[in-house]
Amino acid sequence: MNGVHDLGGMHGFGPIPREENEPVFHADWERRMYGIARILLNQRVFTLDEYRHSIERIPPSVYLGAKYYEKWAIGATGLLLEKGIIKPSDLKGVKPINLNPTFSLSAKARGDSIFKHPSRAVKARFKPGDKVIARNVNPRGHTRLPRYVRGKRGTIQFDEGVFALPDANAHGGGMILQHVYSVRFAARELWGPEAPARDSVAIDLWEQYLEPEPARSSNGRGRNGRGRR
Amino acid sequence: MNGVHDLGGMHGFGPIPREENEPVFHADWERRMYGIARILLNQRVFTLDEYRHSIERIPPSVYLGAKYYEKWAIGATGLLLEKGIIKPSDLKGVKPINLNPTFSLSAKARGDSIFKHPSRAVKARFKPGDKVIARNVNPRGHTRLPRYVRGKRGTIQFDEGVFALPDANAHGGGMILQHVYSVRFAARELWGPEAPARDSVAIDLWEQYLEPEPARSSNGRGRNGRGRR
Amino acid sequence: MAANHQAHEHHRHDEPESDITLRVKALESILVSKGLVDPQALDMLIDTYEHRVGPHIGAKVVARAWSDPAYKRRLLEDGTAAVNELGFPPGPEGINLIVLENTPKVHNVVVCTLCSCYPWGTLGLPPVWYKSPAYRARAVGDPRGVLREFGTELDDDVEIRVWDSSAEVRYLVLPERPPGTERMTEEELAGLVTRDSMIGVAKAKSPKAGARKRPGNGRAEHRV
Amino acid sequence: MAANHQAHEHHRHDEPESDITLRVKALESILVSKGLVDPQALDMLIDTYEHRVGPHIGAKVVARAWSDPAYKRRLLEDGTAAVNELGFPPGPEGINLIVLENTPKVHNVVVCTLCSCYPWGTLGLPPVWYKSPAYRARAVGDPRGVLREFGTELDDDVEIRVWDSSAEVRYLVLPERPPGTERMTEEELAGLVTRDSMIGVAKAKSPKAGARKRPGNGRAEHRV
Repeated sequence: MNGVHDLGGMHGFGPIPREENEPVFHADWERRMYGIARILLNQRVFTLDEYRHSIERIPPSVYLGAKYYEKWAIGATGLLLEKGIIKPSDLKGVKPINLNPTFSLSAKARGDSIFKHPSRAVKARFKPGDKVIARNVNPRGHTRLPRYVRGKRGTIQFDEGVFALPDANAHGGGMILQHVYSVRFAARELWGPEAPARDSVAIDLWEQYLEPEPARSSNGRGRNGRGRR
Repeated sequence: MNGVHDLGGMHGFGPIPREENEPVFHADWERRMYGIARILLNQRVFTLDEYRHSIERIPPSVYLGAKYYEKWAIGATGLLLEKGIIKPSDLKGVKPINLNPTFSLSAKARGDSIFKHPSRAVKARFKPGDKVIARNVNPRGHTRLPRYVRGKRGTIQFDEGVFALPDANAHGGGMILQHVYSVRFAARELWGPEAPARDSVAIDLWEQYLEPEPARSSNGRGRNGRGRR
Repeated sequence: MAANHQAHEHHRHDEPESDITLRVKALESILVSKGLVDPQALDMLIDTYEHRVGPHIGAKVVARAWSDPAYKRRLLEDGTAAVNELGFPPGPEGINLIVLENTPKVHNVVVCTLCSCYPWGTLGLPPVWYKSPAYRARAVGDPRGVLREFGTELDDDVEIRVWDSSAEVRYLVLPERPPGTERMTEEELAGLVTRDSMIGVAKAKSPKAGARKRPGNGRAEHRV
Repeated sequence: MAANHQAHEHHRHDEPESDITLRVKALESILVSKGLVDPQALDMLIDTYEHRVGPHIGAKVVARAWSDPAYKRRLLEDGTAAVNELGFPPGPEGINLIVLENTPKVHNVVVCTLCSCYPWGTLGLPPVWYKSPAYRARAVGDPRGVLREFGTELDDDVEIRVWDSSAEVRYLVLPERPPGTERMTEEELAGLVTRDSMIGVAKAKSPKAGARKRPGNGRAEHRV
């Protein structure tokens, strides 16, 4: 989903809001909300993938204006309502904020663990040093492939092991197990020729987000985009 | 500026809000605001490029939550304050919403017309049928090159004539005259292999947003991205 | 499915109508007192855009093009000049108008993803939906979904061309002339040409469905 | 220049503290009554993350790595196991921890652009700035500008590696050991290791600047 949560590379949010002597929680409702969400996740009432996607589906102006744990509250409430675990009347007059529906709601299906799986059973398509391109895809559902790397050329740094694909697991699509790789992209490949020459961004990408980089043309579009000048 | 105003290709905004029998204006303040802005533009108190950029610099959650002419009011007020044409105390207790500062404020410099200029004096780098790539650049200031076409391959359809570059004119950078082209991009080049094969998006781009497409590698990354599979 | 949460929730509740009214009043009053805004010019400008300019102009242009092949040729070649020919300036901005012809095989749709560029001179001011984040976001990436939302179903073999007006040219769609309109007068034809059909999210009305109503989806009602 | 409009304006005024309090209370009460949330488990969990887990854990890990080259090797090779070795689970989620070593020529910075992934087990819960749209937006595209905002100036020839934690591995930065700390004990060294230095937006404190304070930028004060 190309939502406002996909913030990498955006401008216009002003200075970073730092707070001296920041407490862990700023109010009691934050404390409670953190604990409630953790317990619901621990008990697999919903999966972390479903929960992340519910937060992504908060209306954009609300998402950008809300406090952090407020988003947790809106997302959790919306998800519990969608799954039929609670009813609007259970909320005692508190009006829930509707989440944006997607083409496939999480519905009643329970997803499963997001954590590392034994990797023996799943073959790895890539190895460290391989040149890859992040696919140019624009799924309407949950994905952990952010817009700023799509279509860009990077290098596999290391294999992180086997994990369930969030794109499926967030929508009751079950456990599609894939290798996840740390992929490094030159800052110039991502942001253009004005970026510092040596800086880079590494990001963790599921195997299906990647394809092998086709062999270079002889007149040279370099890996880090300098060839494009 | 990669701001929230750069909406092409985003998801999560829900259904399109249609209104039956919609009036031209919904309230008197809308009427007045429209007229005020038009007069300020006609009188070159600010340029349309500066004005557009002031609206882009509204804090993102406000931008996405505000009514249309409310954004006009916030942008115009902020711009007049920045230019020193009005003072905060002139607003009689109404607290203005600060615009996001950029690396180069519009300041007191007056930009100039955005309209078509005689094209004889300015050479055209491209002609209809030319294959081009929209540059991958991420300027922090105003630009009319949206994110969704950057790095993508397209074809020049026609030359629209010579216009002042908004990227400069929005920041008091004067009149840099360039040809503007209608450039067509295949939907698959923009959005990936799931887009309909024949659909396309045409967009109007200033010459410096474009570079010639380098010759194709023999093993074929096709113009519309099909080669990337 | 959460249907229409957009309508009310996207307007922040901390900015009630009266606040924004005050905000604009304060702005107008300081600008008038500084001599930057002339109240009479302001009233005239508002009157022009509220009552004189509107989709009836575009409808007239389209109906003429449907009735007069030579005019249609001129319109597609130089939209600005051809609209001027009927006595309408193509827009206060002095910008160029390009007319895009819909055919059975090619359907054009206009959007402005970065702000709200629109052919003011031929269609008046844009409706709220045209300026909404939802339309601006989806028109380029999912035009078929958008058209479906407007009740416009196109065959898969129709090519959709979206036009993102990101510079200073403005686009007007010339919709297809509906069947069964062979004996209609130019004025009757104009009654079939809706604003939405000239943006490209809909087709022109068929003659059965209320041919004699004024164009503009509400312009008429508002003027009464 | 409009400095810090973010702080208050990004919170919608239509959601006063009391509303969100009611919202969460209603949620807790229905979940408790349905038996989905056990109040005692809830209190324990909150206590753990408010009082027991925090950047002092990461600081201990870093100080050990600075003092013990063999430990440092193990830490860089398998962060999860090495943190476990000191008696700390690497995170409640059972996820893998990868430790990134800063050197005079390479500086690592961690962000999560899509949400707020963070090494809970070694740093506790993230500060508001780490979760803010501003940091998430800028850390990948303008890391040098971000570091400057944190008072961290790097030479142009230092390579910056940003790590966007978009999957289920978590990253901890091992900052450079400051000069002038040769004779400090492991506990004293831990006092130099701030939360921000383990995210990578700052360097470890120099021993002059208050070496004996507890790590964590405010954790300590809050506990008093």
